[in-house]
Amino acid sequence: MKMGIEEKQQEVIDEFGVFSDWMQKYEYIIELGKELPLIDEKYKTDDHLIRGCQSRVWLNAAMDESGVILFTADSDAIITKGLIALVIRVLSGEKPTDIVGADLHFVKDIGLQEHLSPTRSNGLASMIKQMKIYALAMGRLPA
Amino acid sequence: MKMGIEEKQQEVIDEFGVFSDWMQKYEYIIELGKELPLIDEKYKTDDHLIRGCQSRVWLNAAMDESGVILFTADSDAIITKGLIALVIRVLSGEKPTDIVGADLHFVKDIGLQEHLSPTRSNGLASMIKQMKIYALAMGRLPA
Amino acid sequence: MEAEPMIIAPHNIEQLREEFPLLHQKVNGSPLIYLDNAATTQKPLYVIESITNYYTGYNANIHRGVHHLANLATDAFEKARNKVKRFISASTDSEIIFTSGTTDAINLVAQTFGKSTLQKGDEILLSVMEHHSNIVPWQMVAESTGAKIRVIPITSSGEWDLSALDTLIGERTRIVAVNHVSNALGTINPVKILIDKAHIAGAKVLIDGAQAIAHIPVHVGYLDCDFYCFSGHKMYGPTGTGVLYGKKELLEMMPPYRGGGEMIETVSFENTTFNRLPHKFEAGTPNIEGVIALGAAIEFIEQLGWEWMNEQEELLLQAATEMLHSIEGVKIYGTSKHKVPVVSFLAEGIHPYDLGTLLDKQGIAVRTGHHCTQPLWDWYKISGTLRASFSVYNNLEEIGIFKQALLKAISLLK
Amino acid sequence: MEAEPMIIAPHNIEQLREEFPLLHQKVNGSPLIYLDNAATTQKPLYVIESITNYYTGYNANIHRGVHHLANLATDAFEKARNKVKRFISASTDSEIIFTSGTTDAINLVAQTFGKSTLQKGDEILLSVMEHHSNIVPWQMVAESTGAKIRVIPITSSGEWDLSALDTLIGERTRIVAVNHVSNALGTINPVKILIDKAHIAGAKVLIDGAQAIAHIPVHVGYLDCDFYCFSGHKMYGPTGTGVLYGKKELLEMMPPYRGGGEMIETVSFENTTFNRLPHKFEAGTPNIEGVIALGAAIEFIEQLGWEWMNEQEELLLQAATEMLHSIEGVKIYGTSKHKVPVVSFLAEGIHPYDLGTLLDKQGIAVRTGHHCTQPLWDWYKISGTLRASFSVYNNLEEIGIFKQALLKAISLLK
Ligand SMILES: Cc1ncc(COP(=O)(O)O)c(C=O)c1O
Ligand SMILES: Cc1ncc(COP(=O)(O)O)c(C=O)c1O
Repeated sequence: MKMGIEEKQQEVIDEFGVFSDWMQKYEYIIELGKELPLIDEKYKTDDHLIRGCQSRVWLNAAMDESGVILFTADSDAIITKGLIALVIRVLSGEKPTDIVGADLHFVKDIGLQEHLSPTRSNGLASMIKQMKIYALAMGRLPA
Repeated sequence: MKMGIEEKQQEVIDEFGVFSDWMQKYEYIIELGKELPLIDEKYKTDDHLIRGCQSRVWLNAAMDESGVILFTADSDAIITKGLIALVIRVLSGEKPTDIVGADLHFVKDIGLQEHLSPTRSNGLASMIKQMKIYALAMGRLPA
Repeated sequence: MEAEPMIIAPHNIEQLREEFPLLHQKVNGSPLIYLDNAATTQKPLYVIESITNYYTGYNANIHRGVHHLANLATDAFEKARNKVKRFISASTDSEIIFTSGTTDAINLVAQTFGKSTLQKGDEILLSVMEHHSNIVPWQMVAESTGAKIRVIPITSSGEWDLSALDTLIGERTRIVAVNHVSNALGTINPVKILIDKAHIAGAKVLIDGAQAIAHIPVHVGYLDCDFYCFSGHKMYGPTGTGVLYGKKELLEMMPPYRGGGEMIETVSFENTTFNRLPHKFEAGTPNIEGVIALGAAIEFIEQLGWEWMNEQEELLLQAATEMLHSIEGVKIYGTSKHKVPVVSFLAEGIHPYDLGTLLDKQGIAVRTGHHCTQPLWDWYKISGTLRASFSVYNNLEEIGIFKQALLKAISLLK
Repeated sequence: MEAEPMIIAPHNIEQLREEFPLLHQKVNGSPLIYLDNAATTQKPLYVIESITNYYTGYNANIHRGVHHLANLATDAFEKARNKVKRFISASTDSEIIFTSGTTDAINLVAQTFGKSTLQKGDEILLSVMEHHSNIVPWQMVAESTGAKIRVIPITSSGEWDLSALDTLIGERTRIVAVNHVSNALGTINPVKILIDKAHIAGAKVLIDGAQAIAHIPVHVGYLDCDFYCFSGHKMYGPTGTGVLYGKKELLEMMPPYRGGGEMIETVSFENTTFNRLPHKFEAGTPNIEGVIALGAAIEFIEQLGWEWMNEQEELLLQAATEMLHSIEGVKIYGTSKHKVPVVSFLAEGIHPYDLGTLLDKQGIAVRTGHHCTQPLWDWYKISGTLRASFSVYNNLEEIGIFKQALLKAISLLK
């Protein structure tokens, strides 16, 4: 059966539970960054760029026939890309209302809350905000 | 014999020597302020006003036949007026070169140095400066 | 720490005075009595320590930093913004612009909103009792745009003459800029009435809150003013800090003021784009230390609470007023029913400078002179006053000593 | 105290580090290594204590006060002005204007001198390596006056291409505004040559000294520049302070910038006259605390002395440069022979943000990104770098740890 946002967060938390120091965590994030399926080149435009980040982050959202949103994204910084991969894994494929309401506690739980500070300019917080805005807008479209 | 600037300063210092507290000193200064011969009304104009003071201070300088400078002054604040009276007593009737070179140590010696701070806006420091400027200018005139 | 808040502002004057180290000193041999609070307030330990903590713990330049200290400093800076927002009940953090003071904030509005909207013949409405900082910036923008300045008159008690408003506010009125509280008289002005009238006429309203912010609760949402300005140093905070509140839609449409780092999005020699609010108006490295300490000052005021503060201040105002009335020949300027604890006065036949000097000799700090409101004194046909202004840490005993000192000084000068 | 000066700045790195309490902390489990000094320096106790002393001892609003505290504060404030004057060898205190920072100072000149003298077709000359704070103010005044901006190119080592000067400086050149030291590259620019050439062409020159002031002796009389700007927070002083030096005859003829208290002589609704220099440009309550602490920072630097500082900083620069050269794939941007201790670099194939993040995890604070010099990076065709910038309190051991941390981070990211 398909996992919900909460289960997926738990899965991420479990995965990170095995790491004993920051290096192992970052090695894993960097690994994820390398794996992230790239966004379609045609979306790497200023329209899809998230403002105010040190690293550039492009995000695209599309709704499939079943009414869930599929996110793709990319970044020129690999750590940002790895973090994005985690967020996408948790939110992509979910219904707009679930995305809008999601509390992404996993970032804090795995000890990466520093990346969520709204004043930190790595783009993770801005990206999550943008994902929710997409979900809000798409939730209003006729399914 | 006529006293010089230094003797006059010493005289003022001696006079103040008898006072044991600020009240007696200020009583005396206020007394002096009441006595100061007023400046001729025609000199109470903006031209004779000294800038940047909380109380208004008017100053006039004239050279007599014997080549000494006579100062008259007035202020709307009586303490300022009393202080001015002391300075005039010391500098008026002296030769331009003596005035320019005068070191008015008496203000400090009688414990009123606070009124000499260039940043204090009571006009005493500005007035002394203006007196020296007059003396400098008049010293250059043909006697 | 969150659970049981530290007591930084005890509701007991003697204990409260312990929080202000500066008060405990002698001046010219007498214990200091500091009655120049409208010029600047003293600072509680909590505020002073917030500065020390910043410089010994997490000083760093803010925004765009990836390192730990930069993140701590940025968070603290932005938290202070949020405290200001809450303190004056703005709707979003983006409406809070940090400046170097009230004067800077008013100039910002005059040079951006004013300059870009005023046209020849348009009118700016001020009042007779404005501080120079709320006059000169408008004179400068009036001169460059051809706008005219009109002035709300006052009554002899030092209140706006509201009967004049209907002829003063008209279709050419674009900007109304007035103070919430007069620094020279203490009058609390009925700004809400003026704001509503101005809005009906289509004008925008700037409130100079420099003297209000430490004495009365300010709710910009309720007031519905378009801009509100104040300084940190008059509210137990540090010098070099100030706030401009502006309605978001106005701030959005205003051109930027200062150019530089932080306020840009991208820069090239061909094309520069500006950052979002509030950063668009905050060029260069801000007064990080100061803003964080301003946040601490707000916490201090919030812990004191308006109710307790207003009660204390009302007592002080009444006592000072009665005391001055009891001295023959003393006249108070500013006798409105609605006042903050400020008394401006003259003693008959005595120059304020003389009286101020003899008070200082007795350890009492008051301000003398024009208090940066020359047009007000021109109206009263005097050149200035003595002003005693009180804060919550002043007490009734000080007013008693103040009286004796005044009597002594007056007798010396008579 | 005058007889035997306190040692506030010992000539011994370990003792000197004791004067900087912030340095002694762990970040992410490792001892902090602070290499972001070009963004802002840390503050010695002597400076921090000057703030505490002010607020616990003699805080008051300055100028025009008759009371004791106001006189103490005014004297301290004006003494700080005199220290600045001496520090940069200006000719009179009136040439020293206090601002809230370099950005504020440059905007002041652009909006007063610039706006009042520039005409359509006139030229402003900048360089490719300017900080945004020395670009955007000129773009704004260019837009409002119709002046044009021209740009001095650089060589690949990050130095001005002086061969281009003769075609760039011409009879339409009115203002040349360049930095003394590049914050992004560390280059010490040959400003004297440029100033002389500009003067021959009849142009005025503003030097952005934000990055020079803590590293090299500045003598405005020798340089003969017309304006010189810097910030307190980059020279061991507090945030929210800055200085504009201007030649007196220019400052005299310039229109005022901000209007308000302090900068006026008399105010009436009909006619306002302005105060003398330097007050004409200092509207409102200044950052009194900050200015006094800036004075303390100057004393600190003077006690260290240029000779000792330059020796230490040269050692650090050499060691850092060699260290980076020894790592494969690392490229330094800015390789002039004349540099302050700043190294900007990239590791091949690695985004600066990633490297900066992993350095931070190891306790090392460097800056990443565009460092507010986007046009410079456009010229290099990169989007930014990592920048490690050193101060006198850094030591060679830190450079060793920095190397290990870099190697570890690079191996993780490869
Ligand atoms: C060369 C240069 N100019 C100007 C500035 C702006 O200084 P501030 O942000 O203190 O106004 C900086 C600081 O980053 C700088 O390095
Ligand atoms: C009513 C009023 N407006 C403006 C100001 C200017 O404030 P600042 O000097 O902090 O800019 C003051 C302070 O004296 C004031 O009392």
